Amino acid sequence: MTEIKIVYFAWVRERVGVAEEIIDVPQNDLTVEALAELLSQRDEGYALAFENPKLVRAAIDRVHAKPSDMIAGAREIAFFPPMTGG
Amino acid sequence: MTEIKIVYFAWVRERVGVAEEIIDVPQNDLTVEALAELLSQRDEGYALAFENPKLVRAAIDRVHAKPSDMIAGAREIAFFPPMTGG
Amino acid sequence: MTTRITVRIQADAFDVADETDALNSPNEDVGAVSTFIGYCRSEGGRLNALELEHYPGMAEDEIKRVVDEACTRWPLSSASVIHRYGVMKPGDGIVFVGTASTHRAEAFAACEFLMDYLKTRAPFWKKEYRADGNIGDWVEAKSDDDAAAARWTSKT
Amino acid sequence: MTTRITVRIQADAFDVADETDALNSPNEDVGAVSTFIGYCRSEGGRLNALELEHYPGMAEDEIKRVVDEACTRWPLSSASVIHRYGVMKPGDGIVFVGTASTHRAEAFAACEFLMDYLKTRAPFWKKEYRADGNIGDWVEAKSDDDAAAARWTSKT
Repeated sequence: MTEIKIVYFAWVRERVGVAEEIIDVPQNDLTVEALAELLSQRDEGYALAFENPKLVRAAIDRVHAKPSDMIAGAREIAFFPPMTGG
Repeated sequence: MTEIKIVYFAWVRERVGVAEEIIDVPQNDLTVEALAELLSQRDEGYALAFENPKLVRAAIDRVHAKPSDMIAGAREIAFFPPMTGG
Repeated sequence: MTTRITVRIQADAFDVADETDALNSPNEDVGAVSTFIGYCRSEGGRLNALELEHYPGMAEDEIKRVVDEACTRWPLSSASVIHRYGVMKPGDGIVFVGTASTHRAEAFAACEFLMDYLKTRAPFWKKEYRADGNIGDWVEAKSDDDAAAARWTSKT
Repeated sequence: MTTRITVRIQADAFDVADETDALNSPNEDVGAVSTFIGYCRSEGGRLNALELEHYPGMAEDEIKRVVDEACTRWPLSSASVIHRYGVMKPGDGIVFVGTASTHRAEAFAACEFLMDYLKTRAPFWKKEYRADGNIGDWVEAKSDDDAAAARWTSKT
């Protein structure tokens, strides 16, 4: 098991119910996609947050990531909706 | 003969030697091009100002004009180089 | 060309005159400054405010990456991006982008590029506060914005 | 859409903050303001100053025609053009163009259109005052500028 920090923003944060948390993941060679799948099984809030994977973006250590990117070695994974700044 | 006001700008003005003048033109149905040709025969300064017709632009009553436009009825004709504002 | 880069993420309002002046001075060979300011809109009276949430650790880094990308594409003497977070009222400035170059085509292109990329890459999210007193929805990302950003990948 | 139009030809310097603020207020549905400022350049130290001559009777009318053309192409809530004449030192602002619209693409496009058209249609001419003390040549028009203006005739 590996400890990893997860942060959430906007409606992903609201649905999950926390802004950040440290969780244990079973292995370190997960993809972003697989991590999201794991999280979505935690409870209804998480399930709702990740129900449409196309609407959830991720960053690994504060750099945009693709669903297929590996989280190996990462310290902080972020999940959030498509950005609406500017 | 018809009286008409002619104004000059930038190096056209410097070559002609005056900023504006009122001249008599033999008829009122001249084109801009024909007026420039008439003016260029006045003296060496005018000849130099109009030596390259492609580099001299004109306006009729403060609206950009083409060489083939008629000056009939106009009160003010302007000659100037290509613009370099902005 | 060395570009003077300013990137700030802040809660406070920005001063358009100061930010614009900073783009020009002290270089006497800046011929062209292009700026863009994005404001909070009332959407025809529907909204009282927008709240901008951001990812503090990432927002500045990501915007710097976008500015660096602009600098590889155009010869800029200065480039500034200032992006606010927090609650904005209609009429408040949310984002300031400014570019300075010798000629205008480069300044315009870089400024528009920065805005297009900020819209799709900077980790900010807008929530609506409705005029009827309710907290409304999170603003949805527009496919227009993705299309605008995608224009730049086929160029240069 | 009614556009609030400001066109001024003046010897005095303009205030970027005032002009930019004027584009936004009092409309709470302005989401986007694009501005452009053209400055006098030293051309790498070669020039002490530029003198701008203009055609007083025509400059304002012609710029108004260009602004009207922009208003037929894009939904603008405000459009401003301020063009100075007289002697400018390197670093002095010569022209300010600003546009306001609901969305950014329209504001950017209209601002760039106005600059491209001003360059080729506004009756202004620049004369160089060289750093070596001599009065230099009149600045020659660039074919780039004609090409930039011509882009807009094949669009919309």
